[in-house]
Parts: sequence; C-alpha cells; structure tokens
Amino acid sequence: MRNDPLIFEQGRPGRRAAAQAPGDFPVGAGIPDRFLRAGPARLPEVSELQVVRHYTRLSQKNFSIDTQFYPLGSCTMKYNPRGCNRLAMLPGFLDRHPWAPDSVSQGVMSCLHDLQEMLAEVTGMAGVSLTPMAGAQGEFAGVAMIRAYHLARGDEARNEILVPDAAHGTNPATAVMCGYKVREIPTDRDGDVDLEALKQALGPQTAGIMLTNPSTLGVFERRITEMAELVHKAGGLLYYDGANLNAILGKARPGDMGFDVIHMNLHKTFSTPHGGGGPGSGAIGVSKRLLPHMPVPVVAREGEAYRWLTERDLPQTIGRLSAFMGNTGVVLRAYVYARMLGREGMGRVADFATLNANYLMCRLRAEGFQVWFPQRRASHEFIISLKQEAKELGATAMDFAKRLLDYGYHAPTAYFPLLVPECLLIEPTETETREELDGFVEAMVCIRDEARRDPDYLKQAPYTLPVRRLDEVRAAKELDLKWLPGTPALKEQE
Amino acid sequence: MRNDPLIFEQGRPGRRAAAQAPGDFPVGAGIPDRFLRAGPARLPEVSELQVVRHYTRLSQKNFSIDTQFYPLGSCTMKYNPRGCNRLAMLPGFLDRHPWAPDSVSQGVMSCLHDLQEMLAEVTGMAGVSLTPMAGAQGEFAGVAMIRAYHLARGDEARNEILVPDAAHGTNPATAVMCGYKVREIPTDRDGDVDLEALKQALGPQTAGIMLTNPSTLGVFERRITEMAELVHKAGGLLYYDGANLNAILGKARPGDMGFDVIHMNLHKTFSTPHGGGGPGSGAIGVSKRLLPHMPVPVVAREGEAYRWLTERDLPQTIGRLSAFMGNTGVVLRAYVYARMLGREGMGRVADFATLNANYLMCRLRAEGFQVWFPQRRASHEFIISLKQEAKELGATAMDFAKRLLDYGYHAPTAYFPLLVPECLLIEPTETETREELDGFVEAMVCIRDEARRDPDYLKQAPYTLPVRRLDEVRAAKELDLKWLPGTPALKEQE
Amino acid sequence: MPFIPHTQEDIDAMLEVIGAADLESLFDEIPVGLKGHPLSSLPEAMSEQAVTRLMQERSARDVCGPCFIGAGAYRHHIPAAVWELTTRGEFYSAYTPYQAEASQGTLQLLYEFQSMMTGLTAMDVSNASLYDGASALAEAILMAIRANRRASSRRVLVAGTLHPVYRQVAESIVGAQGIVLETLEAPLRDGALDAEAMAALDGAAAVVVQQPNFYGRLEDVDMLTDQAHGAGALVIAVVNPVAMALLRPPGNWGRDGADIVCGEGQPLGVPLSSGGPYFGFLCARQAFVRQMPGRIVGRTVDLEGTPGYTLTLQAREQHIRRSKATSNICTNQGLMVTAATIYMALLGGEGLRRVALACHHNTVSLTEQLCTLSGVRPLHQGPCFHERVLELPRPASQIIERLAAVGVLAGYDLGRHDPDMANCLLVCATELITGDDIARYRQALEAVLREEAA
Amino acid sequence: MPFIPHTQEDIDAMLEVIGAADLESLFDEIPVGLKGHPLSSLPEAMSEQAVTRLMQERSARDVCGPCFIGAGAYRHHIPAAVWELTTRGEFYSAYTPYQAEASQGTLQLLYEFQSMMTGLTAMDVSNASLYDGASALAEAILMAIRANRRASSRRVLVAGTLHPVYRQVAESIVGAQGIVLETLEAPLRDGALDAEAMAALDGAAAVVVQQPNFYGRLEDVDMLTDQAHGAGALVIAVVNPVAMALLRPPGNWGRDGADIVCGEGQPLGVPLSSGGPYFGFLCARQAFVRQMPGRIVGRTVDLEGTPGYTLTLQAREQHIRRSKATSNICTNQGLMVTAATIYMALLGGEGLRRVALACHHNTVSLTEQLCTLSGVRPLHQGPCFHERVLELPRPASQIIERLAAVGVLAGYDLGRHDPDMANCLLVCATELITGDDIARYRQALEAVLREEAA
Ligand SMILES: Cc1ncc(COP(=O)(O)O)c(C=O)c1O
Ligand SMILES: Cc1ncc(COP(=O)(O)O)c(C=O)c1O
Repeated sequence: MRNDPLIFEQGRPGRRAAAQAPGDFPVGAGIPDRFLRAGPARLPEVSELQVVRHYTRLSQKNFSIDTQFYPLGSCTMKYNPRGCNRLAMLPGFLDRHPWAPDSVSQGVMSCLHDLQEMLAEVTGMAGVSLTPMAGAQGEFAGVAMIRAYHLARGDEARNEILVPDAAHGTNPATAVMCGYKVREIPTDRDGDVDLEALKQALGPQTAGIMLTNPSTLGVFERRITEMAELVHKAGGLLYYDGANLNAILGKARPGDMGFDVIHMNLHKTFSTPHGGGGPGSGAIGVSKRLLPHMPVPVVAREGEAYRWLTERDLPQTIGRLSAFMGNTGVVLRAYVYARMLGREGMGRVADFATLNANYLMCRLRAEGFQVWFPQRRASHEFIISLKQEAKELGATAMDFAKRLLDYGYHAPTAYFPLLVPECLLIEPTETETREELDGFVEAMVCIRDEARRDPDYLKQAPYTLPVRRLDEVRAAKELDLKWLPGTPALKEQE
Repeated sequence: MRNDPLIFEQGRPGRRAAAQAPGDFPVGAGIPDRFLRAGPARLPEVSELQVVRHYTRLSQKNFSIDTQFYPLGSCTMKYNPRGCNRLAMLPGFLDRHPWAPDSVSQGVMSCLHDLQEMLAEVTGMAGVSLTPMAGAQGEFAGVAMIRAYHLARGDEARNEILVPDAAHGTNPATAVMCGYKVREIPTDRDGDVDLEALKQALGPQTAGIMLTNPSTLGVFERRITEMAELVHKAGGLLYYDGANLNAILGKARPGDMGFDVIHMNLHKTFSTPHGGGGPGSGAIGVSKRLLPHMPVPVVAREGEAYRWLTERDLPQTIGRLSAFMGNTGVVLRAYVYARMLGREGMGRVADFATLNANYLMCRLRAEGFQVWFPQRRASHEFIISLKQEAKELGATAMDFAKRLLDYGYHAPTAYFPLLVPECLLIEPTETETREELDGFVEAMVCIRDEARRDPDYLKQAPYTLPVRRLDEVRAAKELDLKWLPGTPALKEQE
Repeated sequence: MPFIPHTQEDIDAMLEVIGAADLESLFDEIPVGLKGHPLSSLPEAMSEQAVTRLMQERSARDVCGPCFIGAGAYRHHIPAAVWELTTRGEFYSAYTPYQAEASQGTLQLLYEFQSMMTGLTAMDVSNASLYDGASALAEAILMAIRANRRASSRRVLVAGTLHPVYRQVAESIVGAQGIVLETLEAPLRDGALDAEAMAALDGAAAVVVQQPNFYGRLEDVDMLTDQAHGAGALVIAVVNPVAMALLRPPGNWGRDGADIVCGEGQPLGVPLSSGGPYFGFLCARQAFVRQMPGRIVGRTVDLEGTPGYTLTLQAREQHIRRSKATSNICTNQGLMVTAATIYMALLGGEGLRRVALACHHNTVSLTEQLCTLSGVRPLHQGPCFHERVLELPRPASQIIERLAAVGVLAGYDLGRHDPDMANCLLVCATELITGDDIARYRQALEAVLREEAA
Repeated sequence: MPFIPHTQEDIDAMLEVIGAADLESLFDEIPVGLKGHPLSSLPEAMSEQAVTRLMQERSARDVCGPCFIGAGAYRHHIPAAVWELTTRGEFYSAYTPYQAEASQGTLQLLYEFQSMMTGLTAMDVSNASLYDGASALAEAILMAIRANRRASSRRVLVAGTLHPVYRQVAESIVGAQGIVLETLEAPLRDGALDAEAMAALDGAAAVVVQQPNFYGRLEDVDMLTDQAHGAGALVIAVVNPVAMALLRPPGNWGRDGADIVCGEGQPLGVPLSSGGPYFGFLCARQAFVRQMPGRIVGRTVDLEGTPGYTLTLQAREQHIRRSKATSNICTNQGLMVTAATIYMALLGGEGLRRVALACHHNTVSLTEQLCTLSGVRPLHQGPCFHERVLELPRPASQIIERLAAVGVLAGYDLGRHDPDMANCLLVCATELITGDDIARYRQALEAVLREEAA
C-alpha cells in the first residue's frame, strides 16, 4: 500500500495555492510592530493540486459507512442520507451568522422549532433544547439540570449519581464534571440492573441515576418502571442516555418509562454523520419539572414568529454550553432526516434495527459463537464473547476485530462493556441488507477456521490495509505528536 | 483487491430507495393500455445505502488527476480547479432551462459572451462559437465551415482535406464525416510536416488542411507561416486542431499564424474535467471570412443586453450541432478558470507546461531513454521510444505503461502517434511539481532495471491494481456487453 | 501564480537541467513574429474569492422558478446522492478509460449503464454515450445507412412530429454525406402520425419516429414499426428515457421491435444547466453492434481469470480506424452517464415508473386547470405523456415573456418553428410541479389574459 | 420504507431464523404499557423531493447579504476544495478512528492538524478538537487547575475584555466543580487591560486573556503573561486563529509564552452555519500533555516498521479512565477539523497572513467610512485586528434591525451585555467585504440616521 508523506513534507519554501489568498496589503500604522509575529506560521507550502490529491488519497485509507459495513456497537453507524447533507448546506443556512437578527432568520428557526417538537413527541418529554454539541455534553446538561433542580428546592445534600457498571464511560465522567460522586450499580445475571443493589444504593444522598435502555448490554431493562418508582421515591431523578434510542424509536418513549431527562445522539438515531469523530448533537429532552433549567438558547414560537429564549426567559437555566446555539448544521441534517422518516418511519427504524440485530445474533449463535445473553431478545445490538476462542485458540476479540478488517468489515466494538470478557458489541443498524449480515457471519466463521489452522496468523492481522497492526504502546511511550522541520521523512514503502 | 458485484447482482425483487420516488399515481384514462409496457424495466432493485456504497467503492478503483500524476500525452490532464466546479453548479446556472427567455437569462449569457471574447483574443480569431460539444465536434464544425465557405463562393471542386500522418484520429474521421476525401502528408525527419510533399498535394481539389501546432509529435511546426501561404495560395483554408493549445496559450496565437479556424478543447487547455470520458467542449474560433458560417447559437451583446444569434441572424450558418447550445456547464467551468488565470496567467500555462515537458525530457534522456526528436525543443509534450528496450529486453511500451500503474503513475499515451515505434507520448502539464516529475523518472529507471533482471515480470504487470492485465482480445471476441438476469455472478475474489 | 507549483528555486534548477537560460528561450523554435501579442483586452486574474462573488451575482440574475418548459429538456428531482458521488474526484477528474486496469470503476459503471439502457429500451446493446439526443439521432441515421444493406438509397424519412431542432441538427451533421432527410408528413391527425403518412416509405433506408413525440403525443408505434419494416426500412426510435419506464419500449414495438434507439439522457439525473452537458444514448440490435458509433464496454477476464471490464470493439473508433471509423466521436459525455447510472440505480424500475406517472398526472392537472381559463384549450385530444399543446388567444411568445417577468416559465413557443402555431404553447409538468405551482401559473396567466383583453 | 432495504421475503426469512412470529414480537421484552404511543403530532413522511422543496423555501427566507457581524464567528472565503473534499464519504461517514489500521486517512490528517495548530500558536502540543471555542475555554480552565500544582486555589482570573458569552459558558461548565471565576477588571483603558488590572492576581491558579479581545483590541500580552507568571498563575490564551498568522503567537508571549491556548476554529474554513458545527482547539506546553482533554493522535510504527498513526494517551479519556478522565468529551468536531486542515494547507502561512491583513485593512476602511457620518465615532483608539466598537447616536439594537430590513447585517449590539453600551456597535469586515459593501453599509446607515433624526 502506498505511503503518503505528510503534507508538510510535500511543501517547498515559497510554493502557494495562489488562487486562494487575497492580495498583499501593507500592515500599515494600525498595528505596531511589537504585536506582529516575527516569521510566517509554520504551515504547509503546497499547491492546490497537491492539497486536493493528498487529502483525496488520505480519505481512501479510511473505512466508512459509505464504503463498508460498520457494525460498531453503541455507535449506530447507519446510512447518512446524502439529502440531509445537501439540504443542511443550502446557502441560506450555511451563510447565516449566528448573531443575525431573528427577523431575518425565521427560516432556520422554524426548522429548529419543528425539530424540538418532533423530538419531544417521539421521546415523550415536555421540552427539548438542541444546544448540547454531543452526547457527552447532553449528559452534562442533563446532570447539571438534575443538580439545578435539587438546589432550587434547597435539597443540597444530594451528592451522588448512580451508574450501572455497564454504562458508557461518558456517564461517570459527566457526573464528576457536574461535581458528583459516582456509585456503580452491578448488573445481574440476566443483564438487568441488580435491583437489590440499586435499592441499597438509593438514599438521601442520591441525586439521580444514569441509565440507557436498552442498556449497553443490548437488552431492554424490563423492570424500568419499578426502578423509576424506586429512584423517584428516594428523591432522585432518572437520566436517560439516549445513545441507544435507535432501539426503541417510535416503539416506546423514555418519558413514558419515567425518565426526567434524556439526551439524544442525533448523530446516531437521527443519522447525521460521524465525520471521523464528530460533530454530533446531544439534544436534550426534559420532563415538566426540569423545563425551567434547560440550557439556552431554545426556539419558541409566538404566533407566526419564532424567537430565541435566553437567560431572560429562563432565569433558572443551567446556562449556555456553547458560544452560539450548538451544532445547528448537524441539527438541520437531523431535521431533514426526521421529516423523511415521518410518523411511520420512526417505528420502522426500531423494527428493522431490532430485526437485523436478532437475525445476526441467531445466525452467529447457530454457527457456534457464544451469545452473552442467549436467553434474551437482542435489542438493536447484542454481545458475543470470544472467551472460548481466546482460551482454546489464543484468538482474542482484538484479533478477530483486526482480521475482520481484512474481510472488508469494520470491527464491532471490542472490550466494551467492560464486564463481558473478550466481547464484541455488534450493532448492524436497520439500513444494512440481510446479504451484508450473512457476509459478516461467513467472515466470522472463516476467521475462526483460520485461527484453528494457525492461531498466530490472526495476531498479525490486518494484512491488506494501509498499515499492519500498529504499535500503540510505542505511540504512548515515545510521544510523536507533530511534524517538525527536519524530522526524517517516513520510511519509503512501495 | 476486493471484488464489487454488479449493482444488479446486489438487488432483491421489491427493494427500493424509497425516499427517491414520488407516490404512486394511477395510470388513469389518459394512456390506453396498448401504449404501456408489460412489466417493469429491468433496472437494479437496491437501497440508497447500497447505491452510495457501490459507487463510492467503484470510484476508488479509478486513477484520476485528483489521485495520481497522469502524464497522458495529447490529453492535458492538469488540475481541474474545484472552484470551477462549484461555481458552474450554482443553483441559478444549474436550474436554468435552455429555452428560458433571454430576458431572465442575462446572467449566464453574460458569462458565455465574456468567454467568447476572451477566447477570440487569446487565439487571435475574429469570432467564437461555444456550441461544439467536444474537440471532434469542433473539428466537424470547422471543416463544415470550410466546406460552406467554398460552396458559398461556388467553388465546388474542392473535395480533399490534407492531414499530416501524425494527426489525431479524429482529424481524418471528421474530414470524412464532412464528405471529404483525406490525403495524408508525411512528416520529415525533424518532426515537421514535409513541405515538399505538401506542395505536391496542394491543388484545386484542396479544401484545406488540418494541423495542430505544436504537432502531436510534441514539436512546433516552424515553417507554419510558409505553409499557411502555400495553402492559401492554393485556395485552401487552414484548420487548427486546438488540442495542443496548452503549449502556446498566451505565447502565440493560431490566428497570427494564418489559421482560418480553430477548435479549442476547453476540457484540456481550460482545465474542465474529463469526467472519465467527457463531457468536453470544442469551442471554435474563426477568422473574418468564416464568421457568417459559425454554428449557432452564439451570444451577442447589444448595449447592456445579451441575446442569442440564430439562423435568422446568420443565414449562412452551418447550422446547429446540438439541441440547445452545447455543453454550457463545461463552458462555465472554463470561464471561471479563464477569469482566475487572467491576462498574465494565460502565458504562464504555456511557460510551465513547456518547462515541465522539457525538464522531464532532459531527465529521461540523461537516464538513457531515447527521446524521439532529441535535437528539438519539446513543446508541452514529447515522445520517447522504447524500441531499444523492446528489442533488447522484450519490454514494450505497453509493458512499461502497465508497470507504471503499479508505481502509482498513470501511463503516458502509448503507440500514438502511429509513426513512432514503441512510443510513449508524455505530457506532464504545468500543474505538476518538479518532485512528481522526478518520481516519474525514477519509476521509469526502476522499471527498466526490472526488465533487465526479468523481462517476463513486466509482461504480467500490473500487480497491485484491482485486476491484473485484462484479456482485450477475448473482450472483442466473446462479446459480453450487458448483465442479464441469471448470468453467473462474478467469480468470488478475496 | 494560480495552479502553478513552481518556486523560483525549482525554475532555476529545472532550466539548468534543460540547459536553457530562461523560460522564454523554451519557445525559441517559435518564429519571433508569432510571439508576444499583448492580449490587452483580457481582464486581470481574479482570486477564487473574487470570481465566486462574480459568479454568484450573475447566477442570481437568472430566473429558475416554477418551470413548465419541456421541449427536450426536463427538470426532474435529482437525488442528492447522484451528484455528491458523481463529482468525486476519481470520477470527475479521470480520463477516458483506455488503461483498463486503472479504470475499473468507470468501466464497471459503464457496463452497468449499458445494462440499464438495454433494460429500459428492451434492446440488445447500448453504447456508452454520445453528445446529446439530437446529435445521437444524426449518428443513428448514419448508422442506419451503414446497417441497412438491403436499401440502396440514402433517403431517410423523418416524422413530422419529431422535435424540429433534432431535425435541424441531424441535417447539419448528415447533410455533407449526401443523405437526404424527407418528412413523413401527410395527414397529421391530432398531433400524431397515422397509417396514411407511411405511404411515402418506398425505398427509404430508415424511418425516424419519436415517442412521445414533439407535441407530447403518443404515436402508434406498433403500426409505424410494422409498416416500415414491411417496406424494408429500419426503424430509428427517438425516445424519452423516463417515459420508457411506463411506455412500451422500442424493443417491443410492432412485430420485431425498433432497430436503433436513441434519445436525450438528460432526464435521468442530469441538471438542466442551460442545455448541457447532457448525453445522447444509443441502443441497437445485436446484429448492428459493429456499426455503432461511440465507446462500448465489455466484460472479460484478467490473466488470473478474474472478471474485469474494458473498452471493446475499438476497431470501430477513430483512434484505431481513423478515416474509416463509424464516427469521429472521441470525448463523449462520461460524467453525465455516471450521474444517470447512479440515478437509475436509485430509482429502479418501479421508482422511475412512478416518476413517469407523476409527470403524466401533473401534466393532466396542469392542462385541466389552465383550460378553465377562457380562450385556452388543448390543441390535440389523443393520449399524451408529460407535454401537451395549448392554444391561447394571443401569441405564445408574448405570454411567455409576460409570465417570465413574474417568475413563471410558461412553456415553449411553437411559433418558433411554424408561424401557423404562433398561438400555440407547449407545456410540461414534471413530478416536481406542485398544486401550488399550477395555481400560481393559472393565476398569472389569468391576469395576463385579462389585462390584454382589457 | 426510506432507508430500509428489507423486502417482505427478507423479513419472513429472517423472522424464521430468529423464530419470531412477526416484527412486533421482537419487542416482547418491553412491558406492554410502555409501547404503542401513537405519535399523532408527528407529520407524515416526506420524499427527498418534497423535503428539498421545503428546505429550499425556508433557507431562502434568511438574509445573508453583506455581513459585518463578528463577535466570535467570521465569514471568510472558503476555497471550494475544502468542502468538496471534506464531504467525501470516507471522511464524512467514518466513525472515530479507534480502529487505527482502518482509519489512517483521518488519523494522518489529525496529526497534520496538530502540527499546523502548534505551528500557528507556537505551542508544543495540540489536541484533535473540542466542541467550540467557548467550551474549549472551560476545558482549558479545568486543565489549568489540574496542571498548576503550585497553586492551591481554584480561583481563575478572567479578563474583563473576554467575550462575555465565553465567560458565561465557562461558568456553566466549571461552576459545579467549585471553581470561581473572577474578573480582571480594574482600569479598562481604551478597551484593553493594563498593568494595574493585574494587581488582583495574587494566588490565582490561572489568568484568561483573549487576543484580539472581545472589542477587537490588541492586548499587551507580553506584559500580561509576564505578570501572571510572576504571580504563579498559568496563562490561558484565547485567540483567533486567523489573527495568529499575523500577530505574535501565544507561545512567544512575554518571556516564557502562554501555558494553554484555546479558541474557536471556525475562521479556518468552517461556514457560519448559524453558530455550528464549529470546533474548539486546544494547545499547551509539552509538560501538560497528560492533563489535556480530548483526543490526541501520535505517530508510531506497525509490526513491519512502517510509520502509521493512532490515537494515543487514551488513558486520559472517558472510555478508559471513566470517572477519572480529564474530560467527559467523546464525540468531538472531527469533520470541522478535516475542513480546517485542508483550509490551512491551501492557505499556508503566507496565504493566511494575507487573509488576516485583508481583514484588518477592510475593517480600517469600514470604520473610516462609517465615521464620516455625523454622530458615529470609534469608542477606542488603540490597535485593533478586524473588529472595532463604534458609538452611534441611537441604540445599536434599533439600527441593526433597520439595516437588516434592507439586507445589511450591521454588527453586534454591545447593549446585550452592558446597558451602558447600548449605543455601541461592534463591527467587523473580513477579506470578503468589498468597497461596494462598505459603501452600501454607509449609505444604508446614513439613511437610517437621517430618517431618525428627522
Ligand atoms: C452509550 C453511550 N452513551 C454516551 C455516548 C456519548 O455520546 P457522544 O460521543 O456523542 O458524546 C456514547 C457514544 O459513543 C454512547 O455509546
Ligand atoms: C490532437 C487531438 N485532436 C483532437 C482530439 C479530439 O478531441 P475530443 O476528444 O474532445 O473530441 C484530441 C483528443 O483526444 C486530440 O488529442
């Protein structure tokens, strides 16, 4: 596979993409010398063709939804409709300044308002704020609102957030950022939260609990109503981590389950792209009691006109989480997607995400892989454990993951949730065909055969990607975090 | 390399990209049954994600300017600025119906008019028509005008077009389409047209001569003025095949050389993309005497307003060559490019195209490759012959071409012009860096070394592409020109 | 220096390798008198920023609002995926796939395109595009002359209901080769050909029929095809590809089907863009494949037996056969074919049928609505696809201008081609037209008619 | 069923494999009472065609013409190549590059981004983005508290000239952890901090300084940095990245340079888009690298010794360290970083310097022109970058509305944050503003002022 030198290494002093810069103005008297930088900033000096060619080639080295099946559990890597991208990038949306007066911004505001309403309806919440910029920031907003709620009632002793041991890392990290202590609640044999443990953990120190349902174990928390009652009785509130909303969209609503606050990952359930790491949108929905604490701004409709609600309108708000109003462009993509799904389409998402997951689970089980909760229905995702393969063949979940790449499949999420040994968390999503799922099963079977024939072979996978397996230990030990002039060029590859 | 089944093979009966079709209307009484087709058209039945994934993956199997150096002689594969693409696709341009009244089309018409003027100036011609849809159609228009000119003067005996033996295949093919006989003129030892032979060929039967200058041999026809005089004296006209205009853009003008008509390949000199085969634009320029015969429509400026000139304005026109006015979208790209180059930029194209070609030629010569006209200056392209390598090592131009692909370089044009044995026609263009040229030289040297070590190795190249060398003979013998239901799926590859 | 990567250091070093003193001396073979024209009328260079502003301003001047014009170019919904994929650099900036191994993406796509077009037209073989519909007809006529070995004449009969511009283009292109186009005129009843028209057939090498025809009317293609074949003429069908998802495809016309099919590919995912780039398509019987103009892709295998795709039958083409080629075409409309292939894959047979039906349905609504205005009536009564001729109480050209001024693009003025039809307007409504659009048109037309009456 | 590929046959076969009777029974673990809410207020599904029309109509309602607003978001020229490349599927639809071998494209790009940002700021290390500039400041403050082992306090001093919304966001985020933000107020001379302001420093863990500051003014960053360091506080610089191509970068402020640098990345090739998605950047000294929030990419080798790229120092992050992570951030703003990296590569150091200079130059012209109107004058005299405060004879809010009505976006109303500044307007002119735009602004403002005076 070809080597692509760093863009810096392709530069030459004085080379420029000359069509892109304006003419050269003198600095003038406006800015005294002492404010100016001594030399030019160290940026690449390359031509426009070099830039286009370099980044086109780099892009080809990525796996992506647009090129591969990506059954990455907890991440909902489904098709990102191209229509959403194009419509969110219409000039009127793209060029609007965030401080443009409401009077000349009714178009975009109407979209945001519509989406607020749609999300409230589909989650069963009383109000929605679109400002959080990703799931984790939605979590922050949610827990901050829980805190604001208790404090507003003078209930200052609550200093603990409960988190199941299967929870995503952002949950405990968020609780801490909001000033809380974290208490872990164990999972029972069947994959549900251990209700006894929960009861024991609840108390006057309990601010709330963060749950996702179905959980990151891929199963629906069956006693959710009971749990909600317990937590509420203890004076705590329930937070719904909406990363798994795809599993129940249009089928069941967190609000009906008793949750007080929810964040949605619009970049999962509402199909906005992940962009190689972001941006997302972590829109939050709240029950009535948290309405006063929502993060601002939020769009309100007054007669035919839309206007921004700010601190003035919501004096008890937890405040602002971004300089403007969050990731509007992402939100617009989600809005277009929601309109294309419509009422009927919402439930179909859950239907087919669940169908695909259960089908894939059953097929893998039939091929002899260990499904972790075999007695349970899969939600939109499920777990298999390669404990057996690791013990008998020395082929770990990591080895399977890396070898899958050679077969043209992105690896499922590996080693999460932490409590299942050698696990793969597999989420096929609703937009994949049955043939694709069958191909994945076939690849898993082939890989196990390879492991049986030669366990070492998998250890060295992948074989067909731009690089072989990378030395991550070295990366962390011998930190090399940026290019510097004079650094030796990358080793030449053919 | 992965195999991508045909899009048809990925379909299932009843599968659809449902967001893309309108609702289902009844046929109604409007169309009686006997007009209707019996069953649905045989098109793929696939989901939107399948389509996006399939064509994204297919695209990655192509070489292109955006990913590789592409020194394809006679084709001017230079950087296609992305700004040209974006601006030609602005909604106002994209959505305009070709029959929209002039009164609401002044924006696009002003661009076309500006470009007509710019092209006339840079080629030294009196008028320009943008309607021909590619070089070959420009040639057709040009030769048809020559014919119209003679006929209009009652000069009906002229039935022959002269074409140098080095000419591009479209030249003789065009002459025949215009009803002419073709007479070939040989090339002399130095790469110029054999002037004696030309003199002998000229006569009252001569309608004209088709030339490109610099010629497809990569050298400038030095006695062009003399040739023009000879042809004109014989009553013939001179046609300039502008495929090589990149070599002299802004430096010398065909009009000044005595040409009566020229076509320009806007998809070469003016950097619009080749799109995997097209579209192009073969705009033509004419001297005063051919003005009345230009193909319509053409944009005229009257005061502040633009209007289309049609058959009514140009009763002696050769007529229309397309239903509307040619490849407007391509022409707009060329216009943006021309505006970005501006006056100064035109000459720079020729300067650096020529610098790159001469540098590459000198470096290859220094490495021992046989430059075909070593005593000549290269224009924007030049020829090397691998006669020696073919004889001594059994490594043909074809073998070098195929092996270059493995090195990440698109092959130069091979076996054209026909008169040079085992030739590669190499055109680096002005937008490539010196480093890229050096890399190409290095690859050529390596390949020759490989041939010396093991002549058979090259015969099997390429090795690293999606397919190995293809059986073209079989393709032509056992015609397989379309997918049919039930055709065996492609052999599975890993 | 936009797009030029050379630094001064590069230039100096390269000139040294060449042994030239300066850039100018690289042009020392060009006679001095031919060099150095000042190009003084050319404008200064603009940055991308500046030219962006210029083009935005110009494009904003042009009215594109509800469009009821057809007459050869049709505004359809184009799924966003089509052009987001088509403009990928690997499609956009690739050359003609002569190096097959380095062009499998484009080649497989073209093979799929050929498969789709033959599916749509029910023909045996398809090429990989010609310039546009009108020039494709010219090529089809030349091809028919080559293919019809039985006919000795160079006479080709052309339906009087064919798009008149197609006729003009065909004449411009085939005229020089001594081919004579005659009109199938005769009783032009209700905007479509009838059996009597076919009397003129005798000895013609080919007949050109358009379905739906220029007036939007459906022709009795079975009868026409059989009669032509009976007289020894080949049938050249000019068809709208979207209509083919609904209507009987030329391969199934009459007893034996049409012989050559061509048309404008624009409706398949290509934007209006002032008339181009579009693409012409051409399909034919297997027997005529060696007479076809344009590129053709075939499936073959590589030296390991892996299937792959390559241009084939290149001996028909100018770069091999030169003056004996089937056509002079070289660069075609590849990128448009890329878009069309993706479009057809997204729509599928059923989706495209629905598009066709929605167009038909909207055109019926449109004509019904407009014909409630006094003085407006349909000129023909027979079945139409998505266009129809309306007779107005005033010249269509005036009405068109007046409506354009209020942002409605009313249709195509038939007076352009026939002074007798000066009051006739050809209207079209595709699936993009909404009830609101139709109401707006009706209202604007009503206002103009009332005003003029006053 | 948009986006669902299942045919009825697929569904039946799959249910059989599962052993379920129907789709509904796949949800049999969900208590019955929780299912089946009718969602009656949701609208019906729309086709892409219909939603395209809807969005086109809505987007067309919003005025975007000449924009003189800045205040944290800036309209710059974005080369077409930036988003044509950024929206390539392989960038657009990829996940976070946890599987390094399958993500070398994104990872190498991020490594290049880190190299560019450290080049621009003259700092040692950069992360691979945070959400936006304001939230990046919050993270920088949390990081400073962790990093400044010398300081025992959780007091952070914030320049009174910092963007007030940044201050609000930082408070929303760091407040819960007992961190107190205090204002560096004192003599706010001519819109910038002076030495006296720094008296309050004692015992602070960190100082936050913005360059250029909220009012567009250039701060005396050398003095501020040295004084802060003298008092044992870390210096957190909030900077505009375009300005950094022209101004002294934080790594070179004072004797030792700033300690942490953050800011809004939007000016680097990211469209305004109503405020997001943008991206926050964060750079720091090498010593603090393990305290950084967000992802970091490192270069390493594969098992054949080939260089490659991977996420590194993941032990700082929530997916490994959970409640002890440096931040809860997971999804960041990767795609915006892709755009910014391509933008910086296209502009280069020289190009970006020219952009900065053109902005400065245009802002000087703008303020000069507007200040020829009676009653309009600059509030501050000292050096500015590309924003300046103008004092008007009326409330800025009124003027802004009036000008918006004629399509001019006049600036930012400082009365939002400070009633004393109700007549103050913060204006900005980037390189996109032309002389015509300025003339149009001046004319419109003149008309409004005259009218109101009358
Ligand atoms: C279960 C769960 N919760 C929360 C998150 C955090 O969301 P984000 O990455 O948008 O911050 C994720 C995302 O990976 C998740 O899978
Ligand atoms: C020398 C020459 N003439 C004519 C042509 C024909 O141009 P086009 O392919 O645009 O029809 C070409 C294109 O390859 C060429 O190289």
